[in-house]
Amino acid sequence: MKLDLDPALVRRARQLAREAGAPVVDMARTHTTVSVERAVLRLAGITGADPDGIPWVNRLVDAVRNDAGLEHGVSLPVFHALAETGETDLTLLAQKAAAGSVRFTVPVKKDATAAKRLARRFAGAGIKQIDKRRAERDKLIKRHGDPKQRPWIYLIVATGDIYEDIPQAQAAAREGADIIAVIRSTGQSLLDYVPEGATREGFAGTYATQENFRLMRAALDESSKELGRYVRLTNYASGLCMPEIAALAGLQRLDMMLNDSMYGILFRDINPIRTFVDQRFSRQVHARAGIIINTGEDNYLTTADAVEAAHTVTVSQLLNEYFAKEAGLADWQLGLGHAFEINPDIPDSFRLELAHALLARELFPEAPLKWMPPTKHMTGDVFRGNLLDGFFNLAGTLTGQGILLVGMMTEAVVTPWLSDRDIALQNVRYVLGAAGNLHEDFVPAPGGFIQNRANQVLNEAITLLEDIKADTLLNAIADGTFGIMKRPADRGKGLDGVAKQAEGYYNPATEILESAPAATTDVSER
Amino acid sequence: MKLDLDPALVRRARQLAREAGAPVVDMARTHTTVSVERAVLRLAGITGADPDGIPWVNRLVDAVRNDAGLEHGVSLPVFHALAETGETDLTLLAQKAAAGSVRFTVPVKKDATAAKRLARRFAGAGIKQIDKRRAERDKLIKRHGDPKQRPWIYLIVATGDIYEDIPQAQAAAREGADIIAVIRSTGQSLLDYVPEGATREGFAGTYATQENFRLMRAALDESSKELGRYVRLTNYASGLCMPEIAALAGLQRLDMMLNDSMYGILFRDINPIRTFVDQRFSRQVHARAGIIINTGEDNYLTTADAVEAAHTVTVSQLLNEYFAKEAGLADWQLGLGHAFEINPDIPDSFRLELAHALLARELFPEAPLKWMPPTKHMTGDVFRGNLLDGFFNLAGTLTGQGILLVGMMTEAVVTPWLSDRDIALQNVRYVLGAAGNLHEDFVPAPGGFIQNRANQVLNEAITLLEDIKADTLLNAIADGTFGIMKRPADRGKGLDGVAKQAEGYYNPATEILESAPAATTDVSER
Amino acid sequence: MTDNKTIVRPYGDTTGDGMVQVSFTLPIPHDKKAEGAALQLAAKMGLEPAMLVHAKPMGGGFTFFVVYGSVRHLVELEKVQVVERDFPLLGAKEVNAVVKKRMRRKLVVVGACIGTDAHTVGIDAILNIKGYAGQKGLEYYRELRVVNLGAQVAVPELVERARAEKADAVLVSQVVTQKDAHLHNTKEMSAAFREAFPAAKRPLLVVGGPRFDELATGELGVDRIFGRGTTPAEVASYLVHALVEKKAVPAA
Amino acid sequence: MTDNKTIVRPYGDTTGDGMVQVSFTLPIPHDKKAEGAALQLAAKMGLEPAMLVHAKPMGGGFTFFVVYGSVRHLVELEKVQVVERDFPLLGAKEVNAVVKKRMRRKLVVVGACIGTDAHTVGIDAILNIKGYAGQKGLEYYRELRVVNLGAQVAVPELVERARAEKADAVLVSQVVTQKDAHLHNTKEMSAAFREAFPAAKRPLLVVGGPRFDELATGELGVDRIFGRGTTPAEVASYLVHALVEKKAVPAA
Ligand code: B12
Ligand code: B12
Ligand SMILES: Cc1ncc(COP(=O)(O)O)c(C=O)c1O
Ligand SMILES: Cc1ncc(COP(=O)(O)O)c(C=O)c1O
Repeated sequence: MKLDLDPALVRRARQLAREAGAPVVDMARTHTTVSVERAVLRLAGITGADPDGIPWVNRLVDAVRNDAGLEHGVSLPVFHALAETGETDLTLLAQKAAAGSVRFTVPVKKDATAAKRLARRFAGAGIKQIDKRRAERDKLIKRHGDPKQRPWIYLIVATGDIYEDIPQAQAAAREGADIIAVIRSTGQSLLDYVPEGATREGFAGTYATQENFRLMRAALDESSKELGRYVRLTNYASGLCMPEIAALAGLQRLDMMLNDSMYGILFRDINPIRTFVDQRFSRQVHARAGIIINTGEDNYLTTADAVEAAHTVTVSQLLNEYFAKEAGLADWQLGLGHAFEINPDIPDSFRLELAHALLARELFPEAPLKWMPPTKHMTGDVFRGNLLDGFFNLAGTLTGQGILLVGMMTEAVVTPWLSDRDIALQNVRYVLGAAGNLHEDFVPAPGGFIQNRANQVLNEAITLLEDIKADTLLNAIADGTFGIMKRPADRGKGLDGVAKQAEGYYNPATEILESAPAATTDVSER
Repeated sequence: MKLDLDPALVRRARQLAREAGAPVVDMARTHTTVSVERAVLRLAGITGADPDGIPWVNRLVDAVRNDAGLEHGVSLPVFHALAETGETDLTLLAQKAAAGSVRFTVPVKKDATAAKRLARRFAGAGIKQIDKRRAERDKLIKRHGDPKQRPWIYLIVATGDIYEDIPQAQAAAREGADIIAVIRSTGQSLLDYVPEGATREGFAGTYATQENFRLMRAALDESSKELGRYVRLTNYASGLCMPEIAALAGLQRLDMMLNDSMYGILFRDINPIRTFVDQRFSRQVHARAGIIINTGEDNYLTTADAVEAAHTVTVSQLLNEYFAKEAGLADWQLGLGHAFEINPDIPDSFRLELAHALLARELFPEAPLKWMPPTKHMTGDVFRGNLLDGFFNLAGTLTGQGILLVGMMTEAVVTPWLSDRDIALQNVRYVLGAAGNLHEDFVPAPGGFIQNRANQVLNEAITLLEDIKADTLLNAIADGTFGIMKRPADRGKGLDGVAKQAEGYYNPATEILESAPAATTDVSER
Repeated sequence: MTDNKTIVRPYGDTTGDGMVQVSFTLPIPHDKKAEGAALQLAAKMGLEPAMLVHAKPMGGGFTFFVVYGSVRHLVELEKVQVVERDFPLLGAKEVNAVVKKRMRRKLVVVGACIGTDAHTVGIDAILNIKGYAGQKGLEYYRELRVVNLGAQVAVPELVERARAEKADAVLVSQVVTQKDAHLHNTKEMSAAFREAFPAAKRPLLVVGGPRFDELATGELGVDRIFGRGTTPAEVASYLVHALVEKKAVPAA
Repeated sequence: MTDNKTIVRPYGDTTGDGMVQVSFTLPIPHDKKAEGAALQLAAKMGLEPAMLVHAKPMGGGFTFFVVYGSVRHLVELEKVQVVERDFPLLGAKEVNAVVKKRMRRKLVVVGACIGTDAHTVGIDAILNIKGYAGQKGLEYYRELRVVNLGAQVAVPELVERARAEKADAVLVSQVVTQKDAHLHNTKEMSAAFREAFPAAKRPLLVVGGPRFDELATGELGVDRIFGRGTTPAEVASYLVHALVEKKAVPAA
């Protein structure tokens, strides 16, 4: 440990995060959302969309909600109706419901017991599918192997067209990317449904759809084989459909998902309660699927100052860790985010970065931290941009980061071009090859600049956590604590999709996820 | 000391260099060259060129040599003739000699004594002029100040046209350059005369002329005033006219000069004896002028491999140090060269660079080492080039180099453009600002990769010095020890300009330079 | 450098050398022919002679090139078209004074990021008190009333709020430019305002973002475009100029 | 990627988007007009639309620009001109065998860096035993006699040595290109050989260096030009092809 942090302080920070987060977990346990319910039905096998592109699952949940409300969950009414109508396929049921030929009620007594059993069977089949995918991943990793080096190299594609994304992703993998993230089209996170099918029309990103997931995963399976190295695929859970996308990701064997407990609130103005409820369910699914989550603390530093607000990143990481563990995620699944966003013109900026990065490393020694490149202080000066990215890469390897999101010299200009990615990977290869072992000679001076700065940030984080605990997390968010964004609990998008659970609320997926432990993946292999 | 070098080994290396160099010094003391003699006359005040552009000093020395040979030096014949003809101006004497109206003889007895006295007076005036320039420099440094940071930032201009060079140099100074070097036109070093006047016609560099020196120094004096920081000027002594250019540099208050004991031999195929003789005299002049010399070990790594040949750099630095001190230069005047030329694709290349750079730093703790950027492994990929330059800058600050020759992303493409220099300086500013204090946290692991490598290179250097001592330096050079260039002592350009000194050889400049100590410059201010 | 040059060429290291650097990818595998293709493109761009200094195969079917060379084109300074600031730059005090004296009511500004764009930092830089580049934002101006709707505002919603707030000016930000999203969104917005308001009542339409062409007002149907590095004072001064000083009825 | 495309455009992130990156300096101070001037130049180069993404004043009278945009030009692959290797690539053994069998004497090669150019690494890469890119240089070929004159050889000296050595081929390297030094020196060299030798007796003239246009043989008066990354085997194979196989009398 290079920072000489006081273990008592670290324990205290973690304890405070638990105390600040607990009320939010209670809230999440006692509410549901349209998206949680849709996710359950997706696990239970519903697919497809109506001719207007509205998924049948949305049509079905809307119908149930209309007839029977949301507060009991949709599973009881849906599976009761399934049994009643004698259907065996949820999609057909949804179509009937859309045509007005089915009505939904909350069953009671024996009917309820029967509906529960059916629901559990259907949802269980989906979860078994996820388990199968996870086992498949384990097998492929065994076959092709993990990347040889740490950090793993993470690269973005974002053409808007899945059929352009695929060759670009494969080219990137060939050039050394260990992880491909397909960025989503702007605006998708505010859609209260998940689009269907292969898509070619995104803006600055490609829609997250089950089919796009499948196509890209298949392409990267090919690449993995070609390259003798399992290439991971990432997408985004965050947004109004967090639980559903998590389910689809599990079903299509995605390997990592952007999933932050507060990103949607802060950066998409999604209602805080909606987000916390969705977040918990989606993380339970990720836990089961063996997916590594990526949190979004880096974003705070695009709106707030990276030096002034450094401690808010630490606080958020501690909260994300708490929520994640509560949802069943293991340490190796916690891709906690942080970023190289200090103004490069301030004195000692690189040493400040090292201090912050090392603090995260030492606070979360088992987590595959996700190290994000400079964006805010990137400009159209692409020559300078490539240099900054090089120092970002250096900071990543000097401080032992787990996942390196590769920075692009054109950050301030365009979504990455093919050549930008190539230049960026070459940058990473140079830095890791030339200086990948330099951490051996990187020894922050005892009591020196780096140690002092790290300790200062930790202390500021503890002070802030004390305030949050006293004031509640929801109020802290309302006050603009994170990323200077003020988000009151009674505002934001998607609030009307939230319901407090009634007595007798039933969710077969939660039941399974909370009872059976997730399939064990040998952590030592990660 | 970060490398934990064995002081006994270091002492042994230095002792061996002394022993290997001594015979060469003896040779230099007992020979003269046309250029040494011309330099004396330049100090004595001769200027100008004939209508064909051949300097009067060349015409005069040729005439003297014709009439009286070179082996007594030209001073006795010239000042004897001056007294005889009643002239008071050497240039007029040269014109007369060219017209065939003067003949030269070596005076004897009283005439010789009189000629010596006259020669000493004339040469002494030139040296006094150099002393004045040095005092002027000291005053200006006191007034404007030295650069605030180490390393000093060294930048090249090379348009071929002094009037394009000037604004570019001033722009560079404004952007942060502490030292401006005007690169010479290709081919000048093989001219056996120094061109005259302001020039606009160089290829890949601008001619080194007294007038160009003057123009650029005046322009940088302006810049120094504007910027509140004394901006230094560098040019090249190496080549067939090393002694003369050294004299002109002293007279025009240049601040640094490229002056290597072997560069001309290896890279310009100049005769070894000619070079060693010229080199010694030119260094005596530099010592007097308070000029910092820059040696050329970096060049070896463009023809030889930077890892395999690392120890040849160390050996050459030790030899350059010995020759320099013998010629009267102080530690603060030894800008010993080395370079970041390791193939960036080999594993741990950056750590190897750190090991080599730190070795030089610790072997020569008082010398302002000159750290040269990557050139050989630069390609047309300018984006990668700027990144490599960034890591070069980082190595420079991590290992405490004294003078940083700023690398250009277009190294493999063109002589630097205005914008290349701007981008390069921005790179330097970023690295020094962001990581300039990182050396505090750079502690090569005891017994680790960096320490081992440095010790290995030192040991290889000692072995090579033992061989050289046994075999003689001239033979080692003939065998291709340095830069894989084989240069026998009886070959190469300019040999016909060398003469063994005869009994009674007289050189008023050497006499003054070797007797009176150079004006003291407060070293602590450097 | 004299300032009365009218024709200049790019400058590498000598006046008039015309030197430029270019890089691009061609969707063809790397071979001699590909290098020839790169040089052909350079020639079409006017590089003559062109030096192909770098060629790097990427993932099979693509090659990246770096080319240096001298462009034959001349830059005719007299023909340069720019949107020069055609109004005086006022301080906050002056802006307040003019509004107070001439409008006798607060000037109402409604701002938003429209479409799916969620980049609020730019519009916030102009509107929030905190401001930008050391200048306070428009919220700081006593005589301006600022309604900042934030990110991802739909056009109909924007039109409605503009009407409800009786906006004098509507300020729209667009940062995402992939597939010309910023142009499409802006046109949709201006068309909606034209449809919803009679020409005389339409609020002043101002759009901003780092990648706009400031000359494109006509094409986009807006009154003014602000680009990279705009400061709040420029915007405030423009608003006063266009709404108060000129009392201009914006062109329909 | 299919290989029978005949027309392509630069590729940013989508087929056909035409995207390129350009940077240059204009010798004018930075202001709006300068940015307009940069865009004018970009337009003349065919960027449409062009995004000016970076402008940096340098030392008063200069501004550096980075521009991105889509070029309208099409790359016509069928019209690409290149010097394709029009001879078989032989191994050292084969070269030796051919020379021995067909010439019945050693093939004589004289090499030099001419003019003031002292960059010998390139010609040494071709000539020295050590070679280049894992291939041995021409000195390694038993049936070739190589005379390497080294750096900064004057043209008259080269002509004399070529005559004295009865050179079959003269190999000249030129690396410094500032002010077209390489072109001037090469033309001077080829003219001197033409003057000194009758057409039938003139040695084959080969020039090489990283910045030559391989198509320029006619203009420079040489028989062949080799560029960046040439390997010894290519040169040896060419010499055998031109001097032995073709028994070609080089064009005068
Ligand atoms: C910060 C940032 C974010 C933050 C935004 C936080 C927030 N609340 O705004 C976060 C992290 C959330 C984010 C997310 C995304 N981003 Co973003 N982001 C940036 C970043 C790093 C900086 C932008 C910025 O804040 N600039 C600083 C401000 C002050 O400058 P400005 O916007 O130019 O504004 C000035 C002027 O233009 C003008 N101005 C601007 N608007 C207006 C309006 C008016 C009326 C006036 C008068 C003036 C004016 O005045 C301002 C002050 O001078 C840029 C990269 C970069 N370095 O530029 C990418 C960038 C803009 N993002 C990009 C993308 C693609 C995204 C995503 C879509 C990626 C994804 N698919 O997930 C997401 C989703 C966002 C969405 N739905 O829109 C791309 C856009 C590519 C393109 N050209 O199309 C960029 C360029 C990065 C990249 N290379 O990929 N991003
Ligand atoms: C090494 C080097 C030196 C060494 C040279 C040592 C030596 N003995 O050769 C030293 C340090 C001495 C040196 C000095 C100078 N250099 Co220098 N140098 C370089 C450097 C770093 C590498 C060149 C090299 O060796 N390349 C490797 C070889 C293998 O590649 P190549 O030459 O292209 O050769 C290949 C092909 O072109 C071809 N080829 C080449 N010749 C021939 C001939 C034939 C017949 C054939 C068939 C093929 C062939 O085959 C080769 C193998 O594939 C370049 C920068 C760079 N990274 O490119 C600058 C560079 C070439 N140098 C440059 C300059 C300006 C100089 C100086 C003039 C600077 C000065 N004023 O002091 C001096 C003086 C040199 C002089 N008088 O010519 C400039 C030239 C700028 C220009 N385009 O005009 C460059 C580009 C650096 C820069 N950006 O300023 N240099
Ligand atoms: C945690 C997290 N989720 C999601 C996103 C992207 O969200 P959206 O798709 O809403 O733009 C980000 C931004 O990069 C993020 O950090
Ligand atoms: C010590 C030394 N002298 C001189 C030169 C330049 O020599 P020339 O002017 O002969 O090219 C160099 C090369 O950079 C050098 O290192």
